Amino acid sequence: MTLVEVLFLLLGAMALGSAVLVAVSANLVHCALWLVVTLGALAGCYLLLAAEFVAWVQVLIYLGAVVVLLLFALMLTRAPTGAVPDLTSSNRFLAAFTAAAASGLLIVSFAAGFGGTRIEIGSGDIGSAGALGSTLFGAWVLGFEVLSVLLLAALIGAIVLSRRQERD
Amino acid sequence: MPLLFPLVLSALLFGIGTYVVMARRHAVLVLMGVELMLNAVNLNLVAFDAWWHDALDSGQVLALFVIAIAAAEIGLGLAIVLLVFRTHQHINVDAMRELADRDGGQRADQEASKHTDRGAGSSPDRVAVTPP
Amino acid sequence: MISASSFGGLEFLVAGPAVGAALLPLLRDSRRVTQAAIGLASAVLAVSIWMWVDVVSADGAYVWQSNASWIAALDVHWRLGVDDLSAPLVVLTALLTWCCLVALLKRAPDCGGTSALVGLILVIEAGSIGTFVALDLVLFFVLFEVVLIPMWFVIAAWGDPHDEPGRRRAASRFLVVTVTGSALMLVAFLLLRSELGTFDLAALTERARVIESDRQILIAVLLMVGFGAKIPMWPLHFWLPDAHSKAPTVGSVLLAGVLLKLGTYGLLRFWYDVVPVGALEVAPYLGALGVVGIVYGALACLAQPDLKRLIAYSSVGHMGFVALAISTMTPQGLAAANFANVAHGVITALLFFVVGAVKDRVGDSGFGVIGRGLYARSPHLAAVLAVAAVASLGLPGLAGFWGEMLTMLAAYSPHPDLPQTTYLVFMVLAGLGVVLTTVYFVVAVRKVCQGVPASDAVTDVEADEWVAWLPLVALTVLLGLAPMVMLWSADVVAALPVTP
Amino acid sequence: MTTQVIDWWAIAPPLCLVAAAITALLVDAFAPRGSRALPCAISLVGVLAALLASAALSSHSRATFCLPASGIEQPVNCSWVIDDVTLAWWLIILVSTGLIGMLLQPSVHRGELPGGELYFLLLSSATGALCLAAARDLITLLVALETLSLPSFALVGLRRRNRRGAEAALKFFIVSVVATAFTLLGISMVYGATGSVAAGRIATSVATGAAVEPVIAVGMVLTLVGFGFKVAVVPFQVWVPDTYVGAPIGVAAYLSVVSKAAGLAGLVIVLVRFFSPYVDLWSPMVAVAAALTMTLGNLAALRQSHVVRLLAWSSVAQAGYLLVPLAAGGSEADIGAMQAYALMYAIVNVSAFAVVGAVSAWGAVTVDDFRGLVRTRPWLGLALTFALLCLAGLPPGIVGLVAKVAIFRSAVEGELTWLAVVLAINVALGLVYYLRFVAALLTPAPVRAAVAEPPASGQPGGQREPHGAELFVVIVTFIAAAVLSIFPGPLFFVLP
Amino acid sequence: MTLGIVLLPVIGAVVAMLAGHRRERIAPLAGVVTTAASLGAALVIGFGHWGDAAASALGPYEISTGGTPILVGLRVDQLSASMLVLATAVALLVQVYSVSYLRGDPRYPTYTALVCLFTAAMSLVVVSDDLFVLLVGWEVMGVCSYFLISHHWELEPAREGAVKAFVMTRLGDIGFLFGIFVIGEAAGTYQISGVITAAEAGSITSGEATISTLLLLCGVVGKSAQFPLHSWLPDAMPGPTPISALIHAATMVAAGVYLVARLLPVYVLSDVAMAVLSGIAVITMLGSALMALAADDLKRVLAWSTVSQLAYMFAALSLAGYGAAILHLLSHGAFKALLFLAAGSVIHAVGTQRLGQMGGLRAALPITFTTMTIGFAALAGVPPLVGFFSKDAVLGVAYEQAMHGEYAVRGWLVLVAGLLGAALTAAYSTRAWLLVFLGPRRGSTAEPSDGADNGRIVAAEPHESPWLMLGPLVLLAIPCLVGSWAVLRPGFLGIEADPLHLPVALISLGLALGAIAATVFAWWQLGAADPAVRLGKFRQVLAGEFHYDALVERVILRPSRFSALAVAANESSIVEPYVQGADTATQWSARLLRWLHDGNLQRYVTTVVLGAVALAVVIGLAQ
Repeated sequence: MTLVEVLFLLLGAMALGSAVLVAVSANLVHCALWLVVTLGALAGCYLLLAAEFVAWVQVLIYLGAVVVLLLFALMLTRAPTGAVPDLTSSNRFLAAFTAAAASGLLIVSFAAGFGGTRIEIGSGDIGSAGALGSTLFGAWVLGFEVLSVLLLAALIGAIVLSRRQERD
Repeated sequence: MPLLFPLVLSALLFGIGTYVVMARRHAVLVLMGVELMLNAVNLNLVAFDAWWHDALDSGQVLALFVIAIAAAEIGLGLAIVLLVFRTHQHINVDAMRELADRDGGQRADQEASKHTDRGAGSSPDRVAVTPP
Repeated sequence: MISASSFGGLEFLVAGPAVGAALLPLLRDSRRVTQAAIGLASAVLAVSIWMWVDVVSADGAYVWQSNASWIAALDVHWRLGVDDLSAPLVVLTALLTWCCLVALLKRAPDCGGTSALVGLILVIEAGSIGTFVALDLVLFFVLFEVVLIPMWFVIAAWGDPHDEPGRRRAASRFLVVTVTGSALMLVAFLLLRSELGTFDLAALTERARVIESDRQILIAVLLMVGFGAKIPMWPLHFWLPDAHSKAPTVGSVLLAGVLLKLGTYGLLRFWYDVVPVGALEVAPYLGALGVVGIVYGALACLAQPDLKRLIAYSSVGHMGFVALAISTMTPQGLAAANFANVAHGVITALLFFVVGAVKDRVGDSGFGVIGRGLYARSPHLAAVLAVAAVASLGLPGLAGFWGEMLTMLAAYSPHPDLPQTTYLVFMVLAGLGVVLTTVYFVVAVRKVCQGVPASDAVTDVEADEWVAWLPLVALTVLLGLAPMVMLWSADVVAALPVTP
Repeated sequence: MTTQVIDWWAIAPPLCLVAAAITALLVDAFAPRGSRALPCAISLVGVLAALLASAALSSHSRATFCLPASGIEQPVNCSWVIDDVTLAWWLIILVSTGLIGMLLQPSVHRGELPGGELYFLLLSSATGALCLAAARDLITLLVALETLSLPSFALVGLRRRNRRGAEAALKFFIVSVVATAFTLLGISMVYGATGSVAAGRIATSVATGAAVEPVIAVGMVLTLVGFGFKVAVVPFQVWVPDTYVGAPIGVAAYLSVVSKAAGLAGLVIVLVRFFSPYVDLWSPMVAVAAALTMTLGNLAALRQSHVVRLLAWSSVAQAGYLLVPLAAGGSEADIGAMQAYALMYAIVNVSAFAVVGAVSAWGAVTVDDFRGLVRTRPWLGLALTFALLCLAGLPPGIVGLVAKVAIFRSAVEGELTWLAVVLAINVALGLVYYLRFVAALLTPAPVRAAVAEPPASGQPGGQREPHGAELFVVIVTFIAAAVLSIFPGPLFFVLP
Repeated sequence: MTLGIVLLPVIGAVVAMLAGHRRERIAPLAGVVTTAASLGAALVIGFGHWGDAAASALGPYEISTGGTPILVGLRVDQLSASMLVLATAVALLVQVYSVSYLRGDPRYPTYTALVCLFTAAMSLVVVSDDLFVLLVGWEVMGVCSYFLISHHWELEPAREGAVKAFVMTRLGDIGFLFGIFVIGEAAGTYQISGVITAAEAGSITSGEATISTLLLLCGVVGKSAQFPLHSWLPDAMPGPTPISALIHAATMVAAGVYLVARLLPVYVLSDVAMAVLSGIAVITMLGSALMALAADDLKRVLAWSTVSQLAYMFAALSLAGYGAAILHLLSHGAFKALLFLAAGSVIHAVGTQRLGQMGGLRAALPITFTTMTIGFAALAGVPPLVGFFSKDAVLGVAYEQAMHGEYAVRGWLVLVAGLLGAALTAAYSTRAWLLVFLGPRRGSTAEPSDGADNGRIVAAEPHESPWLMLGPLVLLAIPCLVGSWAVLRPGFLGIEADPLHLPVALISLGLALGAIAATVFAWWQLGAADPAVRLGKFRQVLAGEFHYDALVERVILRPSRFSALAVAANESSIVEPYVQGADTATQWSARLLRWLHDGNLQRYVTTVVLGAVALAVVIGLAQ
């Protein structure tokens, strides 16, 4: 077992543990914090998989922006800081079964598909920002342009929905 | 490193994400569940990109795009959640039944449409989330 | 004589009434609308008779053909043409529409405006004539469906004034069953298209032999069910009695005289020519259903308390005869079906006119309400009813007899590949059906016309009703005494593409 | 770093829309008070410009944003291709967006909806739809799908402080996001199995069997989930009734026409461009899905008396009909038939929603409230009757009938006779509730004044006459459907 | 000329129908004139044909029916000539008779028109050379009889009798139609002359001959009221008496005999058919004679007597006694018409048909008495009258066959039944004669009794009918007397039959006189009461006509009424499954859809996820 694999297993276990806690925790804020741990672990995994730029973007946007937004949302919806009894609805057994089915399906197909393959991460292809930037603006500039429209639309949408006072 | 490690991890994360989305009553937690599912997908993409040594890095580019889309979604999602909170005073996903199809929805629609025009504050202060 | 096809005779027959229906309501006053409509209907009748003369002299070939592309992408062409099979039906439609419009001249229907009803009748005429002369499968399907909404609307809005939900339900049931049938028919047409590559009927007949047999059986079954819903064949007939008893007089006449013929014409047109091998396999079942229809219709009439429903069930019986004739798959069967078709159209239209007149005068067509002794109270009305009843039960010397007799004759010697003994059984059962028909008509005449006259007076037949009914009575007697007018000449029969 | 040669003409239409969107937004923000019609005008100009641009493109098919041919991917793959199919989708999307833009103008005029933001969101969503139709690789497809969806979430919840609008928006948002997550998962699996996101390369690796066997199949199905959601195919149609009822009528029309058309375009691209070698795997699946969708849509609509919910279920049923040509194997002729039906459906559905929108502004909710509309408002009544008969596929609505014949034809020629029979039965099923609605429209109102009858007292925000823009949309769609009924040729211009 | 015979009455009918209501005189005039004209034409044709055996035909006109064509044509030979004369003569007399019998009846024009139409139909049957044209005439006769029987449709028995008559004949006619099919396909043509030549040429196999003749027999039995379908004729008596005379005595019921005679060459081919025919004849002969003995209504006695005499003709035909049958047919036509018309004038006088209310009318109705006595005498077979000779011809044929013909068994059977029948006939005719004219006057004529065909209240004292009614009686009496002279001359009307068979003649005369004596003695002994009392309890059975109607009711009518009600009931239940099916489907689907779309977002998401996973699993496995 190489060092990379050991590290990967460690980070994986951490991510899974915190994800399970997000699922079952009775305290809303704790859920948000456990989410942070999960995302951080995943950023580590990206690093191990030589996707350095993606890892930093993950840390920057997910940890920085998304989770903060979630916390703001909890604050704005006056969520209680203490434990909340009935956060999980009666639908949980069916939900558990479905989730198990979904992950089971994925695991079976991955196992059947990629049984013995291994990833050899050579030195040359570290996902550095420079390499990724060139391919991003070399081959995928169309996606980038449309993404810009998307972000602008989302921005305007968010503003118009959460506007408080009547403007006219 | 065997490719299966990240894939199994992503599969499990995706499973947990779907569980959270389906089982949790609070809208913000549901959004967290969605985030988990999207991160599982990102892990998948990065793993495959590493395995295929893709010259065009399509996997990582797509991962970036997914992160950006997730951010946009969360922004809009929370705006909608706030809108729901302002009109319903609660954001319990399974408690919103006004649009249900009650035998042709005659009765429900009449009183519901009259109701909306009188503005937000009128419905009883039914906050499912009782303070501790 | 300029050849009618050059100036688009058929286009006038189809488009004329439709355009009329659109423009006439602009005349505001309903009487003038009806009069204009009668003028138009007379023109259509004249042209259709002229067409029939051309057809008779053409000995079996298509006459007045015209062909223009309509939807290029779907390879659908505006192909019209008429031959011995469709000409009599076109003339029958034109005549019945004319009679209906004359009947509407004086007495407005009890609910709903007259000018709208006149417009709808013209649209029904356009649609049905179009269906009879269409030679393109999809055009046939489209025009077949053009008739449905107007008829649904006539029944739903102008029907029986006392029972509004009842007539709406009857109309909807009629429409749903017919649309399902026509949709199945469309599936059959498209199967043909995928097999033979064209929608043109004339081309289909030469290439009919190419389709292998199990595909032909599927097409034949789909056609049988599709048109069966319209004929109506026994299991799919449940909509007819309601539709007739709830429809206004004019609606019943058109429904019985024209719409039922669309179903039988379809079978006549598509079974023999297009899927002969498949039809041979399925023919005994069609024959069986036809015979069941005959006996079932007759028995149902025996116990009917309502005169109009009784006539409706008699239609089920008569159309059972036509179905049996078609199922014999011989030139004789085809000739019998064609004659029975037209004869039934004339006689039942007359019956519905008379019963409708009685219903308008007395308020309802139940035996109890009509009361007895119509001979005394309104002798002429009762006389016409008696003559029509006698014609309908197939008295030789009147139109009804030849259709049924030729059908039984054809059933006696069906197509060599068909099981002889079963068809003999069908023939005997059909004979039993004829006797039962005699019983229920004679009993009905006894209940209504004879007996000690009831107290309330019934006004006798008026002038405009005579004008509407006399052509039908004359036609019944003419077809009875001189059937050769409608029966095909020997060389037309020779031209029939029936497999020997 | 090799920069791609960009064919600006090819991306002109979406650019026009984006430009119009931004100008509409800015104009509304800075323009003087009271000029509420401006954003609508600008959006119309943008749509017309886009239409002209796409018309100019129709001469020959173009492809741009091509991936470099270097590296292992040999065949040149372009991720933006304009061909007949794309142009047909663009025509449907642009025409519908323009009409729906006008449809929304009355509620903007009444102050219920913010003008500038509304048109911005509408046009950006339409841009997403255009990109989706032209995309030929998974990344662009995904981003275009998201650009289509996100603004529509906002549009659904646009009515200020409306309980049911908020509820509809939340439901629509969460179910859509979950579906998109599944699509992403599918895309990742497809990428994992084939090593590429471009259409050509995926198709070759699938054809040569290089793709990793079970993963590619599961990936394909999961990718379809997002598009199936947009088209409202059977398992994913749960959101339709609630969202259509909660959203403003114009937005419901938008969802039922433009987003459904874009979803269909996505399905076609994924199934026909990416996975054409697996046709005998996915065509039975799509056939079963189509049969279930139309039957469920019709059965549900049978019991409805709420007008918008009835139209919602009717659009689900129509989605079932639209899938039939795809189930028949998605050949050129089948796609043409689907697009012809989609164009007819778009025109007729917009007409129906326009009339329903105009009348429900007076408070009419159920079918009974529409009694006697033909007498009180002849133009609206006749247009709605004609639209319903076209949807039912019955003769006065010959364009509906001819489109159905095309659908039947592709089913029968695709050896799917059982599907054709199911389609036949569904035509009859659908007929029942369309007929009930038409019957209500035609029969005079009963004793109590029907809501369709404009009550004397002013209903809040309800002036009795339909707004000029609405009337224009109704008349344009009615005439278009009537003309196409007589000459159905142009409906099929896309068919080779 | 032959076409004229058929068309003239039709013209009369049309004129009577249209102009009849306008002026009261026109209808009777039209009827009488046109019938007289057709009688004249018939006589002209008759004299032309009675001489030589050649037949004149009106060219066949072909109607193509896809299969074997129908050749419509008319053909007159000796047989049809004589039948024409009989039919038109009786029709003329009936028209004249009806002028006074139905004086003042509002529905006289329709009555005359129908009688004219009937005459046309009868002549069409007799002259047509095509089986289908014959069927047309055959059934138009049936319809005319239906309308005429229900002439007084206010009366219940008239309505019932009409329906019964029409349905029963129609039932027979269906068999007749099938018979035409079989024989037409076998002979290759529907032309009667063609069929006969084919039969003689032997191209029709005995099997086909048997089937076709038996089927044709159904029609004949129906029309001539023989054994299985006999009960409609007595029930047709409520119709006006002239109609009974014309239709139910002379012409329509005789059409059956004419047809069998015409197609005798085909019947001869099949022994089975001949045996069946003779069986039916024997049963009907004796059964109806017995029933006539016990009948209480004068017209029912005459009706049963007609059935019995027809059986005689069929018996002769069953032994290929063509001449004897035709001879008996003609003579029977004459004296039975006489008897019916005389009965009409008796009823006209006393206002009732029931024998129990008549008696002692000899003085009051002298002319009717004399003519009716001649009629009864002819019926009973008293020597000088024509009835004796024609019956004797039939018995002679039977005697020939019994002695040295090849159908010995059947010969003996017919001979014995014939002789017994002769005795019974003599008995019931004398009984009727005694009860009507001799003995004390029973019942008062004042109150209108039921069953009287015209239901009018008659004057207190019975008085002789007006001359318009008595004229035809006298005219008909002449052939009964003179006829015997004509019959004895060889080759009379081209019929060769030896009317005088001494041994058989003597036996039958003896039996007849014995029966007459017995009846008179019983009548005298019981003090002018009904001699049928002698029959004791057997009389009750006979009066009930062997309860044949009750049997038919239970075996045929009740099951068909039951099945009709069952069909009507299940008719509504046919609709139910469709409607129920639709409702349950929509209910079931509505419940499922409502559960699925109850607004709970979690359920929505679960549905989506489950749907996606299920699809993926299915496709994954399918691969």
